[in-house]
Amino acid sequence: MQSDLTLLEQVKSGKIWGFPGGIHPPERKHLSNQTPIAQANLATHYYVPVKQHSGKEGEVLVKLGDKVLKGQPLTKPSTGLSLPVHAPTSGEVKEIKPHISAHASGAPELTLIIEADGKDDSVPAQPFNDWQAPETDALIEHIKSMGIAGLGGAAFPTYIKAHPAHDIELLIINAVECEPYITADDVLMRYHAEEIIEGVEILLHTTGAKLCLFAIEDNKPEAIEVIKKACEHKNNIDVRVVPTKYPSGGEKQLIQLLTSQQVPSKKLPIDLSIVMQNVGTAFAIKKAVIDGLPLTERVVTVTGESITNPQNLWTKLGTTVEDLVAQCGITAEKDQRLIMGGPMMGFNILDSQMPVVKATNCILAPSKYHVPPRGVEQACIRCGDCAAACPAELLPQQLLWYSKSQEHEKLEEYDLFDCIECGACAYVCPSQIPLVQYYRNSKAEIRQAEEDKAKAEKARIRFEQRQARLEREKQARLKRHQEAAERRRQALNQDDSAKDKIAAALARAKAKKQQQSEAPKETGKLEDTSTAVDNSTDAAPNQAIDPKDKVAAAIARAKAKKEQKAKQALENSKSEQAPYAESKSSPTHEAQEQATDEKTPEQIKKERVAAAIAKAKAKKAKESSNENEQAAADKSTMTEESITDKQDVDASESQALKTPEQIKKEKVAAAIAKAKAKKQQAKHNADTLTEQGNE
Amino acid sequence: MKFMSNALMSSPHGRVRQSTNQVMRQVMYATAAGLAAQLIFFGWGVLIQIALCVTVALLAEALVLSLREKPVRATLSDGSAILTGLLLALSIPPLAPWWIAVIGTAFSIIIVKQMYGGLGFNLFNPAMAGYVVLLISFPVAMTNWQPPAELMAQSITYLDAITIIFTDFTIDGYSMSQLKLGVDGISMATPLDNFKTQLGQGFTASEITQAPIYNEHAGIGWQWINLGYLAGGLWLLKNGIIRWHIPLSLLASLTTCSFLYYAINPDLGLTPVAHLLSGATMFAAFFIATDPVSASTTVKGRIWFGAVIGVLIFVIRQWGGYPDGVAFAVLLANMMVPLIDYYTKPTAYGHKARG
Amino acid sequence: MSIIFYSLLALAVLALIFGAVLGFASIKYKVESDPLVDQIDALLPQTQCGQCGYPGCKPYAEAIANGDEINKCPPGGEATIKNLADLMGVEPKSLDEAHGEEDVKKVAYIREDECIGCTKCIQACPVDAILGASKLMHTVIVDECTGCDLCVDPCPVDCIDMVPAPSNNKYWKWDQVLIPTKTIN
Amino acid sequence: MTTTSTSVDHNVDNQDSVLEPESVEQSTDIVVTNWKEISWQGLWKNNPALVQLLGLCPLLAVTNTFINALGLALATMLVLIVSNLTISLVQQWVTKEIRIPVFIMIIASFVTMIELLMNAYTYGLYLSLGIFIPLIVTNCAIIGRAEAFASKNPPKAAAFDGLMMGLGFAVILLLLGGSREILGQGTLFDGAQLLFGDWATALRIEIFQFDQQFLLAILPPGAFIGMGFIIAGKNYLDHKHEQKQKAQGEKHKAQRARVTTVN
Repeated sequence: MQSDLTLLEQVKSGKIWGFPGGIHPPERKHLSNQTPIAQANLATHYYVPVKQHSGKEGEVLVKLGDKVLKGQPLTKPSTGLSLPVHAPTSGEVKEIKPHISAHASGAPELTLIIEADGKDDSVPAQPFNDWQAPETDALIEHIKSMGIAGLGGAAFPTYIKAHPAHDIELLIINAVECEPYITADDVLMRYHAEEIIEGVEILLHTTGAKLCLFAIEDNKPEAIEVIKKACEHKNNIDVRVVPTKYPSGGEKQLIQLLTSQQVPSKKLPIDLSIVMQNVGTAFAIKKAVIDGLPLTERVVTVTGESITNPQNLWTKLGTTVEDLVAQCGITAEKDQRLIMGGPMMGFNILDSQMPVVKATNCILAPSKYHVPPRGVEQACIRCGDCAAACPAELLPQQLLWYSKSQEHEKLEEYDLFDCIECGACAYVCPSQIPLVQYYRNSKAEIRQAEEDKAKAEKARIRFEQRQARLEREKQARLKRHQEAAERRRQALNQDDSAKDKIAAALARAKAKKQQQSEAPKETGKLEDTSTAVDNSTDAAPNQAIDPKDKVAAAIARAKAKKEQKAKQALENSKSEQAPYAESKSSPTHEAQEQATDEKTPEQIKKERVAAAIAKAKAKKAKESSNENEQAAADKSTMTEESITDKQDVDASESQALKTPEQIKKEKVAAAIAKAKAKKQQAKHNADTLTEQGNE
Repeated sequence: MKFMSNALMSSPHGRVRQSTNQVMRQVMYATAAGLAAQLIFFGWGVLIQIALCVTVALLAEALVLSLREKPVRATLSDGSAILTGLLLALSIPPLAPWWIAVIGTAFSIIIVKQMYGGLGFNLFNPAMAGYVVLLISFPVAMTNWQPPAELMAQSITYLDAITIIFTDFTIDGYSMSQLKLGVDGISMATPLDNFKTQLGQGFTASEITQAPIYNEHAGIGWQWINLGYLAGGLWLLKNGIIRWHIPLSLLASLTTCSFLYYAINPDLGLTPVAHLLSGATMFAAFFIATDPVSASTTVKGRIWFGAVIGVLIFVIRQWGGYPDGVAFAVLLANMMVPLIDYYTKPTAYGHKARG
Repeated sequence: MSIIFYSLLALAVLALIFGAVLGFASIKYKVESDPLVDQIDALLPQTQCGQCGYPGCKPYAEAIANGDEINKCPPGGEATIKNLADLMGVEPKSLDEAHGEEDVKKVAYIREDECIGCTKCIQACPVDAILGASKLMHTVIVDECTGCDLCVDPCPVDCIDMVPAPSNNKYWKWDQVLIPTKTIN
Repeated sequence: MTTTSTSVDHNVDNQDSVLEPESVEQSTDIVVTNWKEISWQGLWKNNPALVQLLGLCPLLAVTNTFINALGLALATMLVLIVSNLTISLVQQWVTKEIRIPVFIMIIASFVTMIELLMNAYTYGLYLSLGIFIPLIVTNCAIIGRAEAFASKNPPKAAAFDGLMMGLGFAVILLLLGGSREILGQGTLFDGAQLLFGDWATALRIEIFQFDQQFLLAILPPGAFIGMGFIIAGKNYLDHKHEQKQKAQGEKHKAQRARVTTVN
């Protein structure tokens, strides 16, 4: 801090410091602040998103078809930053499904759809009577359970800010409402000043702040008057009138205006012992604590030149934009825009079924004349108007340059993340460049890149650890094999007859091999397989116990069949056959190896599955080979094939141990094979079609 | 109820109604006063040069844009090429041969502007870079300013202007060097040129300014031209098209330098007023140095940028090889812009009270 | 003659001195920088997909350090090529199509009903992102999956799909591509 | 790296700043001289003036006439060839730490010789090139080739590389010198007698006559601009060639490696 004065002393001088940049867009507030706050009509359906605040959504408490009463909690907060949502009216839970969210992307989020019964019955109010008690934990828990979130726009859960971990000196009530058109806070102050001040007192109590500054922009004289009157005798609430300039309602800008201090980059106001609440939040807190009503409705400004009766409405959360706009009337011009929020920071409503949530302060339907849409983007002429307008003293044109060239390091060097996306730069840009859009894009990209990098690092570590583990396992296996070999050698030394047997078996195998090598080359493949089969049968008597033997036989049969098909395929289409033959060899090989390895029941099962797989694959191969011939193959052929498949499966089952699981698995395999065949067929048909088309 | 939901579009939804085209157009309008003064003192040649330069600028821009496969019509309509042509035309001698205008403008547009990437990407002020190319390539033609109309032995009609630009001779067969002879039969140069030459021959400032091309403040004609551009510049300032930083710091630094020098060496230097009202001072301060693309973009940077130009103008006028130093000063300052911008980056919100 | 001799001598002595100084400097001021391979490896996406033709990212990093092209990594795409080009001081190139095309980020998804529990995909996964045991259904740990699709081929029943990685509003981008307008009643 | 040509390619592409010593040794092991590739590298693909942008100082300074350019080109080429050859011959005795001083020493000796030769036989040219002859020592193209190629390749290849790089450099010098001379003075081969003797005066061609010389072309900025255009032209041709290849070449599919084994 530059001066020796403490924060409070500095603030008490009553000075308004100002902030750099800022703009003065036409205010157009008179459109909607002429009438008192009306009540929105009771709609037939309410769309209550589970998540209406920043943080985590709560857990849904109700089921489909449940009857709910107004104010009944629909979710309960989960761990972390979380708030409940409450039923806006009485009725029945019709649906729980993703629905368009009140977010710029409109990405669907889980939403409870409540059909109103028209009675609007409430659960009994639960006022918190002794809020002035020195112990505030229960009070804060109450505020949390009432679902209060910041109503200014960010919808940060209020209970966090109401019970700050630091010593708070200053509470700032933000009633600046600097966005053009919006008057929700303005009218709320005009008609509910006393209640707001009660809410402020509760906040003063929970935060322990010594002073409250109530900041209002000087374009709301009526509100200033009533608020001043309401806190006449409160010596710890000071009303500060700030000059009208956008974005003086931004949290950081308002702090700079009122205290001359800047919230350090990447820190929060709380680090300056300041906490800021929106005026609407103060009102909601009063309602929650003194009247015992959860946050189920808020003031929403429905305005714009295209709205027939622009006004402020008490709107139940979950009301659709469509219902609200219908109540106020709309004369749509060509390409009418509907904006949720103000013209500077709001977002286009992509679907009028978008619900009103806790952060929604305005539905705007402006005319093209008053809020001119952006034209075609032109080249940046570096006029510097944007830099002059930027309240954060950034250099938007440099940011744009680096944003376009995706130089992320430069962007961070130029403090992209201190951009508050207020839109002042894009507003003044004569080249009509959507600067904020570029920045948002770049911010997302940088975050994504950081995440990717972290993920890559994690993947690298996992990969390396896996490699290390495999290496370890390999070493262990080698060691085991060596030991086993050692043991066998010792055993053989002791038993000569066994040695002879082995020698005999080897000789037999050799003879067979020789025979095969003499065989004609065309049948080479087939012969190879038979070798494999022979080998396995040869090896089996020495080492395998009975069921194993059978399995091996089954595998061998499957393999032989497959080879046959492969051969057939070779004749038809060499190119297609090759990869299959290769890929097939590995599973069977595996099965063989396992057959000669340790002998657990699981192992056996595995082998059986492998056999099934082999079969499935063989089928695949056959189908691919048949493709050329069976150009017009229809479903009946398919069925035939699958029947034979089934028989095959049964056959192999009869050979193997028949556990129910096994059968099931194999059936699945068969089914899959069938499905695949169908797929292939479909593809083939498509191919033929295109061919015909080409002709 | 039926309405169109608009496309996904980032906030803000409104904008100011001032577009780049309007900015360019207003700058052009603002040259009117100075242009009128030039017309009065130097005759029709000015208009012919403007017509030539603007035409060539548009053609050159269209050519490069079509080669680069960019939208031709939309880009041409932003007015930046026309403005470049206009500014260059106002800088070159009104009776310079036609190919001067053509080469200069083509260089400005094709090499200085488009080859760097077009509007918004050029490091150098295109008009001034074109001017400098002409000046160093064709020093004779580029310093051939005829004397102001009232001092000329022959008056020049618009037909004379056309023929001398395209054929080097007036209808009556006078050449440029004959035209430069004043009423007294002495060859005339611009005041700044004359001053420099005479100074080199050992005359004192007070002796030199006795010559008929000077009046009590600066050169005949030139002071009105400068006042005209000053007026135009003030109008631009009032309309918020340009900001005060660059012109003010430029003029202030030029005044300071010339005042200091004049105070020490009254015999060797022009008065600050003469500096301000001679040559292209005001034109540079309000129309050239304020070109946003090639100027610094930070507030502090703009002040430095203007000051650097002011000092350089003085230095080149006083000691350099050319009579006026505006174009060189601007180009040198353009080169310094990245450096200036880097060191004058404003501290963003939240980075001040660190620690 | 003696002039030549002396000048040669002077040169030789100078050469010796400077040689000694250089030799000393090269030992004394040796900079142990991060080996180039590691720097390159840090820029690669670590999907271990092998599309570059090397078994894993590290081998490719080694290959790049030894002069291989930098445009063989489809999962990294243009961004990775740009970073590599910056590091290596060369011009960025466009992705070599022979190695595949840049695609949206994907993760593997196992259709669990069809999984037969063969563990082949578990063995194929370079980052141990598939969970399961023999005979039991397998599933992909989405957060760990790098989208390398090495598990797709080995699956005997083709029950693994590569689906676009889940996105959320947090990383939602204001893309310049505009959503077409539609009429709402 | 499979073939020699690629290894050569990589050496130059990376300007060797990024190559680790190990890899350098690796590439020396498998060198089989590919003359065509070396020529292509020197003349076009890795042209010292256009791609490596080395030796710009003399390049831009002396190319105001064709003959000046030719004189410097010949001198540079000679130095390049003999220095490359020498460095290649002594490479095994030069340790890494002191290689640069040794290279410079070698180059300086040859430049001194050339300078003395020019002083003796082409005195006029010697005067008009002035300081730029001794400055050949610091021409990065020469030390660059010594470091990047000659010190890792057999003598024959090194000398040939010197010739080709020198030719590549010369072509650009002549192109630039010729065009600047034509644009600036309207002549070609002006001052040929300085290089070839008096008979060459007749070589001078007057292409057109100016009232006022186009000074920009003769002054150094003209050299920069001209150089820019030549580079742009090369890039344009490369780009076109690449597109053509892309259009013609069938898409090949690279072999994918499996990180993991499934068994």
